[in-house]
Amino acid sequence: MFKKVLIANRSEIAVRIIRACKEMGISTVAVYSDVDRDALHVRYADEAYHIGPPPARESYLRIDKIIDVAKKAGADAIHPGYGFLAENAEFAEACEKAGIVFIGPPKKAIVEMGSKTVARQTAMKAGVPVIPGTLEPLSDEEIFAKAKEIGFPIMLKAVAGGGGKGMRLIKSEDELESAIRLARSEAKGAFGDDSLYIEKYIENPRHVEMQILVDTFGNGIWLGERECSIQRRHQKVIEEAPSVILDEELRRKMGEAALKVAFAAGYYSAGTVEFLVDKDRNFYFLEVNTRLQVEHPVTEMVTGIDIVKEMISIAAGSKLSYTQDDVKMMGASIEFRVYAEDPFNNFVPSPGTITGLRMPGGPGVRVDAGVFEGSVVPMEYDPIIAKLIVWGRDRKEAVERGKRALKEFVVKGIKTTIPFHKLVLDHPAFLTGEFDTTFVDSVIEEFKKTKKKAGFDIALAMAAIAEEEKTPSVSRVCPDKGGLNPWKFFGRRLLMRSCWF
Amino acid sequence: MFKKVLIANRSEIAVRIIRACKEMGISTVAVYSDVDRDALHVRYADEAYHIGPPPARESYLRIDKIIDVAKKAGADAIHPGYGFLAENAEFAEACEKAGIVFIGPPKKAIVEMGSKTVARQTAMKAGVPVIPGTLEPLSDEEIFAKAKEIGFPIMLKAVAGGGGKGMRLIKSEDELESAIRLARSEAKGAFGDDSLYIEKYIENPRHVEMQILVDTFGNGIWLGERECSIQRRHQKVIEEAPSVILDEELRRKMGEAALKVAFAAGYYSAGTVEFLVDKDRNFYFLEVNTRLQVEHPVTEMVTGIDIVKEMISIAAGSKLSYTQDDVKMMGASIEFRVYAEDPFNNFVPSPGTITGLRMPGGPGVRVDAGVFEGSVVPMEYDPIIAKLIVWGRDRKEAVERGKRALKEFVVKGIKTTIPFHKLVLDHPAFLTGEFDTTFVDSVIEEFKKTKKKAGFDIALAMAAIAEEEKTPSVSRVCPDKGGLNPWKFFGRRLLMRSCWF
Amino acid sequence: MAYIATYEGKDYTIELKKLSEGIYEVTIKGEDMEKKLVLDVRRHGCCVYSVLCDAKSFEVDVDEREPHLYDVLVEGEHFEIKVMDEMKKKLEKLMGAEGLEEGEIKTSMPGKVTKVFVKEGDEVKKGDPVVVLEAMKMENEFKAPKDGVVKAVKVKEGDTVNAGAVLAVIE
Amino acid sequence: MAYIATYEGKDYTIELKKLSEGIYEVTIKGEDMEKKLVLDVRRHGCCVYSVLCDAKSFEVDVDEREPHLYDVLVEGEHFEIKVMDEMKKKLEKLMGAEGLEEGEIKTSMPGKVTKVFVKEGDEVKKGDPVVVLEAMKMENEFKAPKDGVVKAVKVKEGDTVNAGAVLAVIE
Repeated sequence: MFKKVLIANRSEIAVRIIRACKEMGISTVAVYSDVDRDALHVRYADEAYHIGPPPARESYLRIDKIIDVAKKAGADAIHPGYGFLAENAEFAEACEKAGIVFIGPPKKAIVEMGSKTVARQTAMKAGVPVIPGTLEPLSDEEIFAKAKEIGFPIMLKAVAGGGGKGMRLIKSEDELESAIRLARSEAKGAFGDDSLYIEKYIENPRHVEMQILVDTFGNGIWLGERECSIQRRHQKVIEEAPSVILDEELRRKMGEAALKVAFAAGYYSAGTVEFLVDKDRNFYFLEVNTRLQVEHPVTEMVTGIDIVKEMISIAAGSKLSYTQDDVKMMGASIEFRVYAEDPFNNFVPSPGTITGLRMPGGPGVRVDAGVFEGSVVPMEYDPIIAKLIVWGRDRKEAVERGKRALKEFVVKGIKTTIPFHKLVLDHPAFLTGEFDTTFVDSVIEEFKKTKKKAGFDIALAMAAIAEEEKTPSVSRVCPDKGGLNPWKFFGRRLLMRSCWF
Repeated sequence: MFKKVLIANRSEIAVRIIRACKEMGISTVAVYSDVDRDALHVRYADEAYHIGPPPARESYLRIDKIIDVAKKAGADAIHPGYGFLAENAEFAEACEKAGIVFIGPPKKAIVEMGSKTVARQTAMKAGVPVIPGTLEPLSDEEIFAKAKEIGFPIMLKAVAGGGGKGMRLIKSEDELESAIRLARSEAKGAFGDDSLYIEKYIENPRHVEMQILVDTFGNGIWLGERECSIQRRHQKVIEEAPSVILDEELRRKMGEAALKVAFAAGYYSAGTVEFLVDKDRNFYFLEVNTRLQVEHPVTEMVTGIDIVKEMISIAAGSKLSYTQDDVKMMGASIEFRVYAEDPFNNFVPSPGTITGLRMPGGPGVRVDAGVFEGSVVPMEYDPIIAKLIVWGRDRKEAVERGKRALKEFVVKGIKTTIPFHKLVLDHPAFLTGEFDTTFVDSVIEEFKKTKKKAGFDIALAMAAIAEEEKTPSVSRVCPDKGGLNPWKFFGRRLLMRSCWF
Repeated sequence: MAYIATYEGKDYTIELKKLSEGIYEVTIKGEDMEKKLVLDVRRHGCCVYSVLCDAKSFEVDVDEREPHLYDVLVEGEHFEIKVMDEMKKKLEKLMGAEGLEEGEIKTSMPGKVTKVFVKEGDEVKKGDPVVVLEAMKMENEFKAPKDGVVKAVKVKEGDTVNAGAVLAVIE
Repeated sequence: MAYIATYEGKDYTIELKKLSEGIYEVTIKGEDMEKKLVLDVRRHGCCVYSVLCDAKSFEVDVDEREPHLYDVLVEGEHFEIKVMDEMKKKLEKLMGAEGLEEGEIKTSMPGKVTKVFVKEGDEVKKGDPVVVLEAMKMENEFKAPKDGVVKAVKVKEGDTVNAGAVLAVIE
């Protein structure tokens, strides 16, 4: 096993990995930029090294500096976390060259799975279903032929496209000719390239991802699925396991398909294989995320398997310590991402100082936080400051526990997504699992309409009482400033706001 | 289901029960004594009522006042927690008379299981093994006859006894005559009563307790065992599940035996049946605890079953929501009781103000706390302020996680058992599970011998730096006292200790 | 003492009478409410209060964000309330409150200025991009609120600005 | 500045040199150690410090329990350290430190006095019970430390005492 691991990341995921290392008896090395000297991961690690100015490209993305620190500290491995260098093949290569183990998949798998085309071909070769269609540009004739082959409805897409431009849903052959003409012209105008390809149209698709663990001895297991249907700005905010639309049979099929892709790609480490599932519960391979995912804890909660520890063990050359038979999914888990964002103002970033912090506790509650009371959340990085993960015997209990825990969770000084999560859990559509991509907006809209909030009278009264408490008229209560005990003094200050002026 | 539940308790267990109620959509009513106006359970409950002065007999033990509050608040049930009125049959009766449901076993079962003699007889009638011997006074002749019947070694005990007085281990018949004479004389002298009884001597016994849940429809399940071998002053400090000495077969036998006793006693609700297990893994019924136990969370962690919620449901007349087949034990869990006590000074109480509090987080960690930063721990009640519960795939992982979490757990202003727990986890005897009742003392002794502590140089340096930071020589840094923002002001104070004088 | 509390544009008159240490009688009068409450108030650490009102228990966080402006969190519900004593309020009204200058482009988030599209004197149409701000990997584009002329540009590329800062003024 | 730190009866001379904001050069000299450290010290909230020393990271809690007496927690290890600057320390030595008066019966725990066995003038033998204190459902009996006469009884039944209080004096 490794003696010392460098964590090339920050915030909650760095803390998460440090905790895993501590429980494995491995020393930890943190790195930090100028604005992160006071970050929690620096405090938790056994060693910490400065690596540059705030912008990520000058610090957390500096491969050379990170490798230098690893060498200087004598780290025998590096865990990249997620984001930053996690899916950077160049970094994996630099580690290899420096004789340091990269805790993740082999370089080749990162490169190949990073390419949509290669990943798709790999899946097809492995016999795993992909969305019927092409990824390559097609001529008009080829489009006609292919469309008939895969069957309507189809999607016509611009090769250079993005953001829905040049994209068209075609329900039958007679719409096709004029659609091709219009789409080519639109694509030409938008991207200067009129190449088109087609894909089968999947109705009411659900994104479902499958967690896998594969070791270097050719052993692999799947750990069940996660569903991440609630997103804002195409970024996940709530994830859960299991998915409401899977049963044992489909889960096993998708798990086996995920492993087939991994083996075909020569993959090892932890990984996530993404699928689309249509309304008839056909599934199609989409892509492989060659890293630890933000939402890995929901899988840990339902399986009891510590994914980070297994990932480290695999990198150290150990065999998987579980077989597929050992993997039992129990209950349900939901993760709530706590972002430093204002959910009621279009989720704009809300960096700043956390002036107050109370975290939930009790049964079935896990908090992976990267901050403490007094932390400054810098504006330079991802807005995630913590994750609340709850477990319940079933989805209903997890939801009720989530409500309870979110009520206990208080972050002051900055805006967070906590109030948003509460609205989601109170929303009937979330409870039934029937929500789509417009869900976030509709939750916020509905909230804005229902003005009446409980506790308004108490809020008014307490604001007035706070104002009264600080008025100089009562300042006579603080004559004793000579005390030497800092806590006593501190406590007195807190209790007598009147002395603040 | 109940609409409103009164919790006739305080500290962590009151908070635990409030959390369960919140997750079930039940309103909660707290009660508090003079010194508990600022307690966490008052803040967490939906309603709170004052019930009297600090001494428990004038507040938390006042049946009349508590019933009055329940009526006034319109509570339809009362949960007694543990301690205080939890095993008080009179209280159960008062609830019944007032038309309020007592969340616990029926009054009759409390009375009967509260009597050692009746409990033993009930177990025997149910065909559950008890320690061979008597509980009734015996004549010399009867002692001889009984001793031969159950076989040596035996224990000779004073009926009026306690604290080991008048107790004698007899290994063979020829020791018996003089031993009886001496024991009678000792008992006479100590208690004014020379009655003796005998019991089979169990060598190297282990205390193992079995958690059960029984509903009012005659359905019962056992949830596996707990072992609580580490005690100080005959009070538990560390508990775990599963026990290292049980296997599937013995667990099932003991679980079934526990249920037999419960059914024979007409018991329902949550309960714990205690057994002695000898070195040949024979088990003997000891007693029934007719309440929720402090250590119930370790069972919750390995089974995923919320014992408090089930207990409430049973009281509300619901059927058990699990069958025995649903109960799967997974992994291992350890609970560390955080007492306000000084482990290095004979565990003397350490009430006072908690000036700093940081609680652990991350995977496999649960904290049930009854305090917050700034809490005053009163001297009037039990010293338990929090429980740290960890879960791991096996005992080893639970131990490593416990070490990690205990390191993150900081309580300042009062002494706690946290450093003691760390010593226990680092002790080789705990890891192998081979420890006896002298373990606590030996851990403390060993610690006192090994003076050399890591980080001493840092500690010296930081004490000096703290002293320097507060010296008036640098007080020029705090000219700006006119700020209006309390947090800013607060932050500034904290950062500039120099201004405190 | 009597205070005027303002919440979402509505004023409420709040009278406080301290009955004993920590016990307040509170009278609230407003267009849509009239209430008398007795509160038992305890402060726990910085700015968390345990409040009992007619035996109902509330956990309340009260933080003064700016002078007289309070963030109040009651059992997870957030309220932004401005409170002044009657005298001050009257005074403020007389002096005229400081409002948002018409045509000011303000940011509600802190960030780094990554692009400035205009300079003083430029003519702009409503909706034209004026400034781009970046924070936490998200870019926000600020647009001209109306047709007009750029009267002032208060930031330049590379600047870091706080929430509430004025970026530019269109006239 | 130079300080004298005392830990478990041993004195250490500590010299501090502030190299820049938050960076200290620390020289420690004692009977059993001689060390020079450079510390990068950051304070997080009340009395928690993040300390980097030669890239090693320490979480350190430093709380002043009484003037000059610090509870220091380094990564979970607890130290009780007394610190004074050299001048004060010398002064204190000259004046003679205030010690435990012989025959004083002191309590290390706060509690409620449930029993007082003696009154002023009583003769007691070493080991005789003097006072019983109760806290958290535990009773602690305080015994006479030596044969002698009760010079003073400082508490009566029902009193509540703090940690460190003198209960009685035997002469």
